[in-house]
Amino acid sequence: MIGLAIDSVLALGIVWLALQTVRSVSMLQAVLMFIVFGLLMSLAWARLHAPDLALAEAAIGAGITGALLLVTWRRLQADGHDPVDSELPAQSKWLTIPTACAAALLIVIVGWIALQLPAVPGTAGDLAWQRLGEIGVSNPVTGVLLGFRAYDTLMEMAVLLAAWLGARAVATTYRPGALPGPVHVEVPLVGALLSLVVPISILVAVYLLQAGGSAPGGAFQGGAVLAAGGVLLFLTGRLEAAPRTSGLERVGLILGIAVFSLMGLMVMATGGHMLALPGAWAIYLVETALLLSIALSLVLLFAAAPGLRRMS
Amino acid sequence: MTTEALVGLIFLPLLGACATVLPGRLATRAGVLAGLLPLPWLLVVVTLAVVQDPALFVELGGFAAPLGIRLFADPLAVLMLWMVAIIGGLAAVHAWFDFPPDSPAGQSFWPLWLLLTSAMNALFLSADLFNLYVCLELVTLTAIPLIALAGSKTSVRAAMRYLLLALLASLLYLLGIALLYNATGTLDLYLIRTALTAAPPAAVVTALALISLGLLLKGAVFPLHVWLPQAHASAPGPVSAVLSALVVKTAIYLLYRLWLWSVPAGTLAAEHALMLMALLGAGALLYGGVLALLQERLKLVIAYSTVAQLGYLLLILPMAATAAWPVAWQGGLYQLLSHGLAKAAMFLAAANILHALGSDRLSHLRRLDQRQPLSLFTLAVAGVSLMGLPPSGGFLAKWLLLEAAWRSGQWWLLAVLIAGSLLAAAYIFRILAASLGRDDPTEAQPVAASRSIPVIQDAAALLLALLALGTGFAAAPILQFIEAGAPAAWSTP
Amino acid sequence: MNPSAVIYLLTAAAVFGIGLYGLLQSRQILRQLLSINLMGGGIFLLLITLGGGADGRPDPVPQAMVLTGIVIAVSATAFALALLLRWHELSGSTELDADAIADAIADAVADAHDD
Amino acid sequence: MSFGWQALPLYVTLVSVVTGILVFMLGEQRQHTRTALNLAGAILKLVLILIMLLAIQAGATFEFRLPLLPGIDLLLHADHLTMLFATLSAALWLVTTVYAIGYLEQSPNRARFFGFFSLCVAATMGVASAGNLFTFFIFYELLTLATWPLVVHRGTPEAFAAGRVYLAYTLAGGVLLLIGLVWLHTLAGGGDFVVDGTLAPIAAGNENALRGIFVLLMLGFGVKAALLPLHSWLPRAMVAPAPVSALLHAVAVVKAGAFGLVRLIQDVFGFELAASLGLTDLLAWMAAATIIYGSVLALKQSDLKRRLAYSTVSQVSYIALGIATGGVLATVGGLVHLVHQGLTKITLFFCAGNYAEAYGVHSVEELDGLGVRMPVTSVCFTLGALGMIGVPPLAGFVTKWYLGAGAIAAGAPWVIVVLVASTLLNAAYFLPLVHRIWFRPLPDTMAERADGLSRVRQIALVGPTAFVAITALAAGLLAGVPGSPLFWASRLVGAEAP
Repeated sequence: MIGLAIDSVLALGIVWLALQTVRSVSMLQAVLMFIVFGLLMSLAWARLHAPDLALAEAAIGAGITGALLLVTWRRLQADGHDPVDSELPAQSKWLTIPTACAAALLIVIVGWIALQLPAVPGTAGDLAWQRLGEIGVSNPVTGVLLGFRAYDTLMEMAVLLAAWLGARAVATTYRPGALPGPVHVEVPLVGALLSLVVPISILVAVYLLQAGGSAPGGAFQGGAVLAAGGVLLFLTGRLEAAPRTSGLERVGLILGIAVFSLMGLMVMATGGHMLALPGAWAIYLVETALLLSIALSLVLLFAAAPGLRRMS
Repeated sequence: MTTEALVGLIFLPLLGACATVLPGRLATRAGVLAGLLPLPWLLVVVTLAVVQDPALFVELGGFAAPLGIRLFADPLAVLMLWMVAIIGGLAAVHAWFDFPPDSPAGQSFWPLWLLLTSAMNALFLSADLFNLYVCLELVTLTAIPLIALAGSKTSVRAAMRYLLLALLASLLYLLGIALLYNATGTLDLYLIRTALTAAPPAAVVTALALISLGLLLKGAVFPLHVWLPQAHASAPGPVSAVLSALVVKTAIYLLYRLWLWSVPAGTLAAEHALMLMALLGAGALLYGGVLALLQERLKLVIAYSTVAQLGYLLLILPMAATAAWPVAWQGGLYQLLSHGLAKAAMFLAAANILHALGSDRLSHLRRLDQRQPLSLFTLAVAGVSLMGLPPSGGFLAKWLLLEAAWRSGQWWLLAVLIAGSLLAAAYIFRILAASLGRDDPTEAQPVAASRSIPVIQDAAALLLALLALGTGFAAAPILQFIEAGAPAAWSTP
Repeated sequence: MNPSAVIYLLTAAAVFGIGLYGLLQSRQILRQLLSINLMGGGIFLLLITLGGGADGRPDPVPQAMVLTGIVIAVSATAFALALLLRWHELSGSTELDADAIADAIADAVADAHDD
Repeated sequence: MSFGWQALPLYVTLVSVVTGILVFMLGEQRQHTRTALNLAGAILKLVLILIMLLAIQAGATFEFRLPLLPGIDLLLHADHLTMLFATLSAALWLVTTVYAIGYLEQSPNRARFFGFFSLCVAATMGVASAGNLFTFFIFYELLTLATWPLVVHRGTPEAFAAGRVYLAYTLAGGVLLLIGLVWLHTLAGGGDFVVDGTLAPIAAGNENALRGIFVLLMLGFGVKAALLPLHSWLPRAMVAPAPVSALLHAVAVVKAGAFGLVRLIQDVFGFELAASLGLTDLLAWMAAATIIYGSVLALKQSDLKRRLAYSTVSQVSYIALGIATGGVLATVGGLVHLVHQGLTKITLFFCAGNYAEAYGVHSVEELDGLGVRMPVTSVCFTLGALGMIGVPPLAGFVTKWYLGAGAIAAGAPWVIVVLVASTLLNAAYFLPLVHRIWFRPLPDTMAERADGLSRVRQIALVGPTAFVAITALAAGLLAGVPGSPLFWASRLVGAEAP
């Protein structure tokens, strides 16, 4: 009963925040609402027995996305104006609400039907539970991500790389040297705080990585936490934008894909199946590489710069 | 060998992309060459294997579907892969000069290009609906920055609009997948066929509708094409070529897979869905054709022509329920092939013209036969294929489509096909007429002399046009190859 | 049927619908991106709810799919924001004008003159 | 598929393609190389065709077959009809090339002109040697493509307007043809051209389908053959340079259409079947109407080239009329007119070009007294005009004689009426021209002008004119001699018709 009450409050909160996100006149408020929305979603994931998602949503969905949105908002209103929606022609306004309602209704109906269905036997999920032992980890989500559907994870890393490449390409097209200015404000105690937070974020990341095998966690959550540390260093001016991507950064960006693919290819070359990781050690090795690439990509995307360097 | 070749088609460009990111002067060149050059050789291996067995599966990680993800190669997939290798390859040759690997522009261009190649290969080989979602996103997120690389305001605007709509389309697709997985417990494109008959029709129909809507949006099918013309017209030449010849086709390809492979024949009101899509195709053909006729810039004419020509690919769908299906299928795929080659040739030629003349406005093209003879020749030869005049691949495609329409008794299709071809003739000849025009004596100064462009760039465009022409003579083996993997016609109840 | 599942189903539908509304009614690119992310959130929620999340024995496949989806969403958003900044830099605007066709023609004319 | 000696029709076609492509590649400046190349190509082609002629006499057969689609081949072969048309076009190409070199001296875009000129002849060759309707269609459409740049060659707004009209008609005709072909293919498959056709066995029960197919194909060919009411592109296309007009009217385009009609009746349907379905009557009436209508309109034209164009509209339909009337004599008349009309009409167009180049003469009134100034051209023009009218013993008379005799033999005496009316009309629009040239005084303005043609151009222009005029004369005078067009046409019918 208490659970139901929590769910109800959570659901109402989520819907309200979503509404605020699209209805707030102030764009800053909309972004902030979206970040809180992400945090509530992360609670919802926890309630839905998806702790991996709860961690990922908090770190990536709310954390990194929120930071990206905020910093973009900041850069957009350089002239001091919060971008505000101009009035739409009446005609299109008339159509939006019925369209949205119809879409929501459709989902409710279909979902309702789906919920009442008897469980389909032999789904991919059932098989994943049954054959988890073959992977060498006990967290089924990690098993799916790095085992049964490892290929998805690899292509997803390629998506992340593409996003960074794309962001770099559009940011620096034909205007080398133009870099975003620093966004930080130095406040007393920041140094002390940082010297605490950054090591903690590294620790947490490592913990999440190794826990991923048996408990909630993994490369994505760990990578996001590590990225959060990097974002802090950037925001507080410990790191600044560099005009070029350094060699180390280049290696770091592709490390995840390269280690993952080469491991897979090696297995195939030695008579195994493509991407069949040979045991837990291989999973951890690949996950470490993924974590580093994820963290680095996210920090660089946040900084909107080709590279980073220590503040001189 | 076959497994290795299939895997290589995806992973070589992927690792090549990684290499191009690495530091060092040689890394970019090495990455590009290693990522692209071996593809045709791998394809030869795959093609030979598919000739033997027209339905090749490779289980990644050794996990059988529905648990694992499978790669699937059949004649349709191989045809698409060849198009990626040939069109993408020649466009890359063209791009080598505009985006030299050592330059900052090249540093931005080549990793994205290789990732796009890898993503398209992966997409054409994937047998898993969710993996296809990831592939679609990878295609989108590599294609759009490539558009924006043109750097102009128009191109960034077009990229932004394309991105928003593509993300929306992906979400619709994902929502459909979510419903389908729930209803069937599998994500495998080929296993889902049997599961779908047992699933609740309401959920499945909604899911199919959402997926199709998403794909129609990504495939710029009329009336969801609004993002395409500016995006394709404002991108750098080789990118335009690949966008029009390959990237939009990924969505059409998935529509084929979904409706002709995954949906059990003749169920779930599929005839109506296919007819609806064919009507959209007819609309695209006519609307795109008329709009192409009204454009004042060469690249926009070509881009609207893409909107129109995509229509043919949907027109064949209702014939799945008729006896004319084998001919219709051959015609559709031949159109896919010949349009890809011709359209890529036209975009590359248009890029050369834009480079050489500094403008691609039709009114600035006069005396093109003296200023850019090879580009004009390319436009003309590719145009012949596009209008479906003989001798060209486009002609054979249209012949097959007409024959199928006739045999299936779909007279409205016949009329649409003819009208589409005549519109194409009108906008192509409009370009040619503009190119043969004289200097206007009343104008103060004659058009500027042209800048010279590398002969290889001309050659790449011309070669594609000649290939479009050449497919007019090489149909027999290609059609025989396609025939082996054609989806079965629905037995009419 | 688990009542929690119904609650989350309704939530998912509402969030998707609100996202769609936001996408359609706003012309601010930033807001449209927020809306797209909301829609994604709604879909993820639906996927997990239908995947038995409320019943205690969750299906790991949808969870993995959503995890992948979240990473893809952040990637796409990050690139979209970079593109938005570029657009802002070029046009001084944070929206894609409704009258894009007229603008495109103006652009085309301007380009032709530049050349 | 064999690429050996058997494939000679392919090579004859390719000679012109290669010439065209090389001319494109040479560029504008290298005039002498281009001239040499053009002449070499034309001569080589003529030689190859003569070799083929001799070989066929000796019993050789030629065939090149390339499968294009399941059940559809690209087939090039050489039967007697092929040789009739091929020899005509190869010979006239050579002559027209010489003429064009002189005509276009100093004018811009010659590389483009000669390139497409060659491609145009290649397409004509393909039309001539096509062994089935599908192949015929391919080259027929190629002909459209290759002639369009020639029609718009001058690049003026009028030229582009004419080009648009030309395309609208020919592409629409192509569409009709394509639909007819698809229909025929689904009904009967892609049969080769065989004397008397291949359709008789499937005719029972399919009469209306066959009628529909015939009408579609007839209209498709009728556009290029300028059958009423599909003719009006032809007079407009007169904006093209004179050699183009000459070639369009005498050899390539209108003849391709007429040739298509011949193939359609003789080698696809077979005369018997077409007649039994009432289709030959339809064609005969259309042809008759075109003959009269074209002549009447020619009478009204004051522009010399337009008058000649309407004359073509009228004269080309003699071919269709002869074929549609049927019987040995009328068929011979129709076929021989393919050659006679070609020779005569090219003479007249060359003359018109000469007048225009030398003195800027475009309208009929300006011809007054030019016989003194340009005697050779004027004699040629007179011969051509009389030949067209059908004054014995010139070529036109031979045609009309056979047509008339054939009509009586075939029981269609109304054809005689058409012939007589047409002859009177021909006389009415040609004799005044001859009268003006020889019997009107040269206007004073003209008398003061110096000779309009340079020496070189005089040779290049008047030489070919005289040559074709003499050939036309010979075709009529020596019609009874072995080797004449009449001889060939008779052999064709006698050897192959039942």
